[in-house]
Amino acid sequence: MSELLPALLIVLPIVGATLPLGVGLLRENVGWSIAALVLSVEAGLAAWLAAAVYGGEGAARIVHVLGGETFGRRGATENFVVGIELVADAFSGLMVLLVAGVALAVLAFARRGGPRGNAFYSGYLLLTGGLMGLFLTGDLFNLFVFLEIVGLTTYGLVASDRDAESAVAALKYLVIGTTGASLYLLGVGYLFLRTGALNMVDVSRSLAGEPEWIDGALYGDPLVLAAFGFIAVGLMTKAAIYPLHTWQPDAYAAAPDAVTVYISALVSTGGAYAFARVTWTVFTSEFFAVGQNARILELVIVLACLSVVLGSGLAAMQRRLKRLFAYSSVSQFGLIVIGVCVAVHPAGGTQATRLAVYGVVIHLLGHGLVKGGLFATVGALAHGTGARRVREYAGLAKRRPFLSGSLAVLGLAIVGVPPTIGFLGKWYLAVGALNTRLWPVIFVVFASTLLTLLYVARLLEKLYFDGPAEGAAPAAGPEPEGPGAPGGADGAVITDGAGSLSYGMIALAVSAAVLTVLLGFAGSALTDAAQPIAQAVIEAAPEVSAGG
Amino acid sequence: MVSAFGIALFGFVLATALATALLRDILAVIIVFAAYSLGMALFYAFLLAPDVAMTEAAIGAGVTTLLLLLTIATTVREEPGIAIERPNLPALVVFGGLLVVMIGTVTQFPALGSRNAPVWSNPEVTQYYLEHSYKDTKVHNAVTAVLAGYRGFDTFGEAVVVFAAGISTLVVLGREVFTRE
Amino acid sequence: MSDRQPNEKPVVRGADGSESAYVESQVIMSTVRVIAPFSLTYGFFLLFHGADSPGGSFQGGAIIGATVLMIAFAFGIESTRNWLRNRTVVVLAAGGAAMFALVGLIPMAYGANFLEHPFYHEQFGIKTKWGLEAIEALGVAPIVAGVVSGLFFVIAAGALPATEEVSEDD
Amino acid sequence: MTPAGTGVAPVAFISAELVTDVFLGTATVFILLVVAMFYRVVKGPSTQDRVLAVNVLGTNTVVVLALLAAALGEPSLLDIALVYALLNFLMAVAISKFTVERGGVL
Repeated sequence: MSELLPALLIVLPIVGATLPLGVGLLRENVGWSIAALVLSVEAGLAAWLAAAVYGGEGAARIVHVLGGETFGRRGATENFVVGIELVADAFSGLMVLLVAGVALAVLAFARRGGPRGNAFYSGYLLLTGGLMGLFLTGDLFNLFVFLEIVGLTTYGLVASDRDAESAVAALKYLVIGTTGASLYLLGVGYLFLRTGALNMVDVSRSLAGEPEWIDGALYGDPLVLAAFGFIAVGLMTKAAIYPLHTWQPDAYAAAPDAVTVYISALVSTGGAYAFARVTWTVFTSEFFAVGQNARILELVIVLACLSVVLGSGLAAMQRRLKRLFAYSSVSQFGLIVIGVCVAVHPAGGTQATRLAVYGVVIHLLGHGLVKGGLFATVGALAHGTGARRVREYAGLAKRRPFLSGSLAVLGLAIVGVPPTIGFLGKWYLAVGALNTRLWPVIFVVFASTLLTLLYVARLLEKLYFDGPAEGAAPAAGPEPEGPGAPGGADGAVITDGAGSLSYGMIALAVSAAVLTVLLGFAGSALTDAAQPIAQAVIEAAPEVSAGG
Repeated sequence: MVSAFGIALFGFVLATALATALLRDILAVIIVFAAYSLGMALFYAFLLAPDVAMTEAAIGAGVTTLLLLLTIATTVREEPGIAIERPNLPALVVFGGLLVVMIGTVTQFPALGSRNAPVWSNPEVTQYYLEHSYKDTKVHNAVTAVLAGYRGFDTFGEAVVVFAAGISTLVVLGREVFTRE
Repeated sequence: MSDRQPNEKPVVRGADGSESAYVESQVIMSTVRVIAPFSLTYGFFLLFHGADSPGGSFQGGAIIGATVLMIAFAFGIESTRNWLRNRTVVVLAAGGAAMFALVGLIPMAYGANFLEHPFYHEQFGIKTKWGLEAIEALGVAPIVAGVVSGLFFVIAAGALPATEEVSEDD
Repeated sequence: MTPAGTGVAPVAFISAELVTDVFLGTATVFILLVVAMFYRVVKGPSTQDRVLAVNVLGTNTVVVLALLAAALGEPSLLDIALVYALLNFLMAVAISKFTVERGGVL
């Protein structure tokens, strides 16, 4: 029965997405209720899938062969897959849980704060279905299809405020994101040209030269090298790595608050996951051990390091909260990409790989949670008080103790202060890099932590130790609805609560903070969950199979 | 003769692509882009991919042109001061880099129509389709058998992409068009 | 290409003259009246004949959508919208997506896999071929036709001003 | 390339290759005409010039497709020609309405 779950997880939100429009012919504003219903079921299914994956000894690899015997995998497993497979393993199982949880939680925010309308919730459900597909597919081309679904719906949702700023941001995202997806497709095309296969495991086996109709490993083939280059650039665009990050701050800052929470937690995570998946599962560490191939990896690491440093540096210079945390995402995804590369770098031993994989998995999960929570808190504070800039946060702690508290906790998690999940991820990444003896990387991680501490501390100082300065009172009232609205008009009256702050928003922010700390204590459980992935990367096995 | 035709066609496609990139007047660009689509459809037909050619003809030349025209009709269009876009330096650098990579790798491609190309010769995917698609589906067009059968989920995804494009447009334009009748 | 600028062409602006700009043209109207039935038929031909010759639901759906566009160009968008009610477009697009998923989901209800067409043969004696035809004709084609014509109507109608919907009612 | 299915029964002294070559050669000449016509599309100067030029391009494409179908022995390419003929008309209507009505396509 659990073999059916991967397909159901993808199809259910997509079917759900047709409902708000269809039922919308009869009634208005049914979108939220339909989305809540569908996503509750979805969360249940995701939990079931996770239980099936992690329930037994080690981690199970649940495969759903689309089209069944005839159109999917025929006969013994040594044969290639003729159709498409969905795979839920230790890696995707965790991610699916994250998607389902965040999608459901953000609805609590969107009830009051989000854009309304049936079309919006159709897009929201489509995005969820697309992300599920992105994390569950085991096919390179299918991954592209889901990248497209995720991309298209995200462009739409970013512009759902329909002010000029968000339209421009969405357009920029559209152009850059589509270019990235096209480059990825080009890379997949090259791989297909060389191997004649699209299934990730089959491509990986072909690259290793396993099938008898391919003579020898293809690791030195110029087409395969170019394919990795295209795929890496394409997916790094999606994950917003310097210098391909330019779409991200605009998109995060201009999108409606609920959408920012959602896309900051999941969309770039999808890009980073795809990069890790392709690097680890399709190319494997053996590809990088051949000849000078590790140089490509080092080039990517250099870009990622730049991303880490410049991301935190630019974040420290921002005045608007949403922009600040958007740049911080650039830096965090830089860390994740570093981890992905370190894990397969030939200079590292088994231990380095293991630690780096733990770091990537935990940081992907943790960043999704923390960044989503941060944007939820910032959004809730903006809805409650109208404050969107750092200076408007002066003394807010007294008026909004819960939200300020969760902002503090989540901010410290971004810095990497124990005992939060942010600390765990960063710790494993740093120790992994240490084991590979990539000293510049250690320095970069350290520098970025200091920069992050700088802006988080500044924020907390404003929040807790600054009284509301005269003349710099937060702009309040219904006026600063759009992010582009001029804030901080002198002598504006503080009307506490612009009326749109809901208990759902506060609950979301606080529970994200609590979960961040709780998971910080669950280090061993998380590394256990990530253990099969690390094992597969170490063995350069294309399949993440039961823990061994 | 085959190569003469191919070269002439390639020249045409290249000219249209350059004109699309460089012309400044949007209306002219849309018309030139339609011509580019014509050329691409011919190319696909020439490479014996009639399904792709037909899609390019229907979507690229027909529907896209109309939707683009409609879009500039409902928005403000500025009069360009210059006829030809002046390309900017970073874009040229990126373009040049991509061009070098593409030309460098294209020389590594298997020859056109080569029977040894893995895409064709792979006995467990392409050859499998050719052998089994009729037996499995009783459909004569192997392309349809692959699209709707073996890789039906991709087709599902692509159909959802089209649907998502529609939804996104509704969201962006803020239309609940369909609730008011 | 010379630097002489082709600037003598008529200034074309569209911001103000939106929906009222429609001008009846007898030539176009009567030509479309003749051609539209043929192109519609041809769209359906492609759609149903895709299993045996190039073409298929995607192309067929696009031609059907293009026929609607053709009619709209000739007879004016407002009157076409009234004739082809909004409901039709939604039912086509959303219904197509739902039908596609449904064809895939029915085998799953019996424990088979998603889109496992041979299941229909084993369980109900329906040939595998009809499963393929079903997702093409009931799924892809309506989505494409619906979205193409829907996009046309939505873009023609333009964006609503941003203030109208971000009201604070709940 | 065999001209099977072209419907052209080769006379004894005309080889199949020659027939293919003649069709392809003619198609090549048409492509060169298309390139020449494309100058008008780019140059304009008026939109009417462009509309007319792109319409000629479309018609030429239909001819080339038909010639290709004969040369390559793929009658299915005629279907594409049919699609093209239809959409070419639509495109011409759309662009000319756009021009005549000063931006109001509606």
